[in-house]
Amino acid sequence: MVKLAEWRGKEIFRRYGIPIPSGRVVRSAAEAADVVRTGAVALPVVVKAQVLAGGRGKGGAVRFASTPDELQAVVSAMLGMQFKGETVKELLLEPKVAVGRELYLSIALDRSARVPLLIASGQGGVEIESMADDQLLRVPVHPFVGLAAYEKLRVGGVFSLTPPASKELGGLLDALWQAFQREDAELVEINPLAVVDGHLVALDAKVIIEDDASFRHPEYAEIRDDRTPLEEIAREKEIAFVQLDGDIGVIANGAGLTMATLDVLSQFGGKPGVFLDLGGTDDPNKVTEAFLLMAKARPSVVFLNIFGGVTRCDTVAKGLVAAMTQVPDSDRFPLVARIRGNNEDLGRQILESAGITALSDLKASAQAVVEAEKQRKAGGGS
Amino acid sequence: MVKLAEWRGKEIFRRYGIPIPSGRVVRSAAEAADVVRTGAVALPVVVKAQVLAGGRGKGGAVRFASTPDELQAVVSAMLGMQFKGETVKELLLEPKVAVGRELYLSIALDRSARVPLLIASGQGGVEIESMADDQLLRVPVHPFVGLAAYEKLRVGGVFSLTPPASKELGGLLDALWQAFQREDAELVEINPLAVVDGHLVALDAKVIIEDDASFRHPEYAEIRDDRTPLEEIAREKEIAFVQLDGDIGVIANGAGLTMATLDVLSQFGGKPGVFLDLGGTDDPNKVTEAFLLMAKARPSVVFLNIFGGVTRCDTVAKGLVAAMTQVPDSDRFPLVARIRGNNEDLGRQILESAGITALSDLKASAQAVVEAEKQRKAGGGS
Amino acid sequence: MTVLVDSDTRVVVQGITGHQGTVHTVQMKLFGTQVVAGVTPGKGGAQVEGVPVFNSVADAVAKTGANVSVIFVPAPFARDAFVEATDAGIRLAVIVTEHIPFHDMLTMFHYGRLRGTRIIGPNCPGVAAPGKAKAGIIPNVVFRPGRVGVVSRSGTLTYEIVNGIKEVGLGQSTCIGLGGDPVVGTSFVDALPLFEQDPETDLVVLVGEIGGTAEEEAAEYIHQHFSKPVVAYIAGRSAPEGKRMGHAGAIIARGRGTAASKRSALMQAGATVADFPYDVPALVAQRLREAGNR
Amino acid sequence: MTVLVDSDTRVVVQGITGHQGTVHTVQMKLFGTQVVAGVTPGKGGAQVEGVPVFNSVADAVAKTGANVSVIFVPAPFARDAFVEATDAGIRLAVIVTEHIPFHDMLTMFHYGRLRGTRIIGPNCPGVAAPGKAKAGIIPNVVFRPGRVGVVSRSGTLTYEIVNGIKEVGLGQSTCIGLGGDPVVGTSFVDALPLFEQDPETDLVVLVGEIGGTAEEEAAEYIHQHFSKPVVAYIAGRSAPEGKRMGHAGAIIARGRGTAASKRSALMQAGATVADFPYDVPALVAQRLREAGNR
Repeated sequence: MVKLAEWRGKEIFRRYGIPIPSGRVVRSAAEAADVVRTGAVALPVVVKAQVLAGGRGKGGAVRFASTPDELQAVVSAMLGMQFKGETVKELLLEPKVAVGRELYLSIALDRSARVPLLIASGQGGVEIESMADDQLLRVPVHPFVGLAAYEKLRVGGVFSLTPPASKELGGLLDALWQAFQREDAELVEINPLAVVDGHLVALDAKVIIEDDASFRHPEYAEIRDDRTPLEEIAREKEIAFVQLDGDIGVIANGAGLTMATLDVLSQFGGKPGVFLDLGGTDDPNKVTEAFLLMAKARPSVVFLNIFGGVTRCDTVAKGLVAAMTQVPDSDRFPLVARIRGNNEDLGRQILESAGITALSDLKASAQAVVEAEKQRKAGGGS
Repeated sequence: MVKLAEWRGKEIFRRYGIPIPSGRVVRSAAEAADVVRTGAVALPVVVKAQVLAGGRGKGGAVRFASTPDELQAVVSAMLGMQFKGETVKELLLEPKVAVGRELYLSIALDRSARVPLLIASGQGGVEIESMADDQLLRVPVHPFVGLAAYEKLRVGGVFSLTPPASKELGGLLDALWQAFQREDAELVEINPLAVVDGHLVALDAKVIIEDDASFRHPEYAEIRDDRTPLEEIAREKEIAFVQLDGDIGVIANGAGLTMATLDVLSQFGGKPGVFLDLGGTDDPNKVTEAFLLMAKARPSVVFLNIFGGVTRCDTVAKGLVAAMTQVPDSDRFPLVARIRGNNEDLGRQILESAGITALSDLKASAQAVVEAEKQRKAGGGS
Repeated sequence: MTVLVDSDTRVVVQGITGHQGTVHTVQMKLFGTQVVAGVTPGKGGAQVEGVPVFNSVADAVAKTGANVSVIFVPAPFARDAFVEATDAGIRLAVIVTEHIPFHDMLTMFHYGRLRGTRIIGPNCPGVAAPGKAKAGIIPNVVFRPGRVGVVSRSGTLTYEIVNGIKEVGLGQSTCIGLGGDPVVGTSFVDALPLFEQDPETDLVVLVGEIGGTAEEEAAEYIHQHFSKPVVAYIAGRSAPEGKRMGHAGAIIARGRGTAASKRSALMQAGATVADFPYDVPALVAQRLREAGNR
Repeated sequence: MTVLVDSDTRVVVQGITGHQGTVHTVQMKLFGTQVVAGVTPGKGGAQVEGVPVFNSVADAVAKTGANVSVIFVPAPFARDAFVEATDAGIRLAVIVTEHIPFHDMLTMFHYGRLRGTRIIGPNCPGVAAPGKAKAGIIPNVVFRPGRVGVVSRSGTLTYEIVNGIKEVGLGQSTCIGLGGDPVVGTSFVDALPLFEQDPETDLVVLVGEIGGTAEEEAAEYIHQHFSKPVVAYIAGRSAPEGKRMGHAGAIIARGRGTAASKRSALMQAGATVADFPYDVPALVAQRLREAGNR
């Protein structure tokens, strides 16, 4: 999932022929001054922080400037500011326009119907989550035929546009559909799609590209603004990495087993922190990698829950013991391991000989993990 | 059906990324001299008459020139020459290349399977009609998925290429498929697809665009080199116009009825000349238009065979009588009319009052037409 | 259900406010068809010849229970009109519109297959079951209820032959005009099984023409699976090779698809092949007598 | 046929020469499956673990009568591999490959629908019927023949639960791992009718997870059409809202697709819903006792 900053989304829109304001991205006050002085963007301007979180308007991440001095003040205040955990590094400057109406338009996947779903609303400008269901038109779009004329008419119906905007809608819808399909997007969203001087203009752009399609889209590979260094390492090794609020580290293989492990831990009062999902694999090398990655996240205690399918448990156990020796003493943590599958008894023996708690029952393992954390905390651990 | 001249087909190929020789079209000896002098195309060159008929190589419509003088001679000889009924007005000059192998590749519609069919052969350079069936690989291409990898491998199998050509094939096949689909082509054919210096090059291009898709492709509307003026008028009025060897003009509505009419005429010794098919309509205005168009083709006798569905026969008859008065005396011809359907008795009465032979039986009508032609010829008509 | 349409057929006419749409709405009603709705976007609420007009097929289906669509909309919009009908749950679409690009028809055909919607046409006369219903444009005057099935690639030639059947005192069970475009939704081999299963059909008249191999495939099917007598006529015996005989796209290529190959295939499959269209009715009567159906 | 695979199943492995392909070919054979062919373009003529390798699926089908494909080819080539299998007449394709773009899966799913090929997966464990055949990668050790059907969106969690069923002395009729990707070829509502009709299945264990609405739809189906007892477990009760819990794409959106909504829907449909995975086997035994099946 590659969430694109607004300006990158708008650049895609522009390529597909969706009208956008003629803006510029700046990364310093000097750049901003240049943009206005050269007339690339004329005052008054709107200054939009290029962060991925929503609610920028209310949160002070969208501001206005009417004079060069005002602009300097606004840009200086915004660059470097924190917004919902993101640091503002880029600002998009666009001419301030008189917005007539604000509409909503997006295309995303409908998993149940297995077709893309276009969503339109005549009441745009607010987040879709806050819109009432009866204000949303849902139009399934079959991937083999694209948007049919009658579907465009339905969108036209909820937008109730007048010319020239009404004439522009069909082309804009086709362009949005093409962008969704050809860019391998998970989401293309225009909110608001505004009527400005009678014409349709995409005032915002939210585009999410599917990670799995990166072999077709190397151009998105470098856009990873929203990842921590550990997340980046995990991604390269194809390990799902999620940071939660607690301190217990969880390593498991498979999304379902990982979630079930968290469920059981929570049941016994454990608070998961980082968790790593290796996917469906039980490849010993990947177990080792996950283990070393986990060490870097400095958990208080680690629960390793692997269901071995292909690999034998003793092989996984040996890899784990070897990995344990690579963790520096300062990063050491208590480990509870549960490895099920072929040769699981032998695997447990190997782990226990190395001083690792090895169990086979999930419930008992979870209890042991929670107990180990309590002891560590009681012992004044980090 | 818009048959494109080779150079236009190659221009499409170039746009889709299919490699072609870097040639120039010339319409005079002076232009040809310029092309060589400026180095746009280097000597020695191949000079190809831009006619639509096949068999140019054997028919002297493809020649070579190694010096500027030779080029002048060749161009002067070729411009204005007749080739299978076409006048040569344009020549394509291309650098002469050392052709390694000649392959065949095309995509056209398979009507029965209702999918496009890609045809490939390792033995190109001759017309496909003369290739043995077992030398042709037929690959159905589903319009919803395009060319799948395994289908490309099958083509690669019959081509047996070596690098770099083998690496280029996949992209070339995709490009040809896209050209076929996006240009609304009836046929895209590369014959020969040659291996030149190890690379694939389309040495010829045969592209036929579908008439019915002209609403999507206004760019092809002006390319009508292969139509006579009468055919052009017919096309505008949506009347199918075909010129055969005989003298009898036939007007009918519907392809099947038109063919059946010719079958019956032939049975009684009649030789159809021009025939006009109005399509499924019995619109009196269109009957009148066809009648006036037929008059311009100067037939010896005309057989009008209309099956009236929607319109009443008396309405058609009145229109016909009115049209008759618009034909100049010099262009007059005997007419046998058969109009079936609603009010056919009344229709026949109207025609007969105007001196037109009107019958209802197809066999008897055909006999009457053949008889009328005999009489006209016996009477020393044109 | 007879074949495709019957007295439960409830027709929606897409493009009802156009000239053709209106004319044939009247004709279908005169035939006795339940034409329950028309569709023309933007003209919802109007009436055409007593038929309510809706803005969308979905509305028409919801309000009137329409189950068969007859499409008259212009070629550039036909593809989307068919998609609309399919998405609205219509399972039989008769497409009268001519000049639809075959690339569009490929999409329509396969989308129809995927969603379970049968297409008759395009550029076709449609379907009629005398005494029951008509979805299309075949002239009402040529019909008379009876037990002869007719399936044809031609338009007016079909009217001619159907009329001839009436004139010798016989009648038709169902007549299907498939259309002669390069890509048709229903071909002979798709239509013949419907007649095979239809208890109201004793014999089938097959009207073909040169070009393509649909008649050869029909002959193969008849030979292997069809139990009822067949009388056939193939138009275009005198057509010169390589000439395009009409916009329907009848091109002869590579010696296949000639009148001779079609006639011979059908004869070998046991069909009676007429030399001329006016011979068909008598041959039908003869085969029916032989089969003891008359 | 039990559900999807049985002793007539003849497996072709697409991508057999890759590491995963080879490993699981061995495992499928150890399970007792007839693995009759492998396909890797350019490696035709080779053998992998005694299985002949072909250059194309069409060759494999022609030479070995393969009727089920298990696809291990890398994601960028998976779409075309599936199209190839479909075009070669394969009617069940188990796609193990992970990371297939969902846009590709949309094409594959609808192309499969059009041509009549069912997909299990992608990114899935596949199908296994103990004592009969396995098309996929579920570890052999967890199985024992029996009368409990299992259908799941998870991988290893399924192994865990299937293993648990074995450990309480019960066995499985068929186990289907559907995969948890955004677009799956077969979802719960597609799989449940197979178990309903299967005389060898007495009870179904449904293993779901948060995200999407597949479990809610399954509950609806169970309520209306499913007559056998159902024991369900939904993973992710403790997952915080808005966090992506794995590459499978389990995102909670708009209050739908939560563990609570899924659990409550299933309970209302009459399913027994386990709080934790280790509770499932006992609940299965209990429902079977109640139903008099054991």
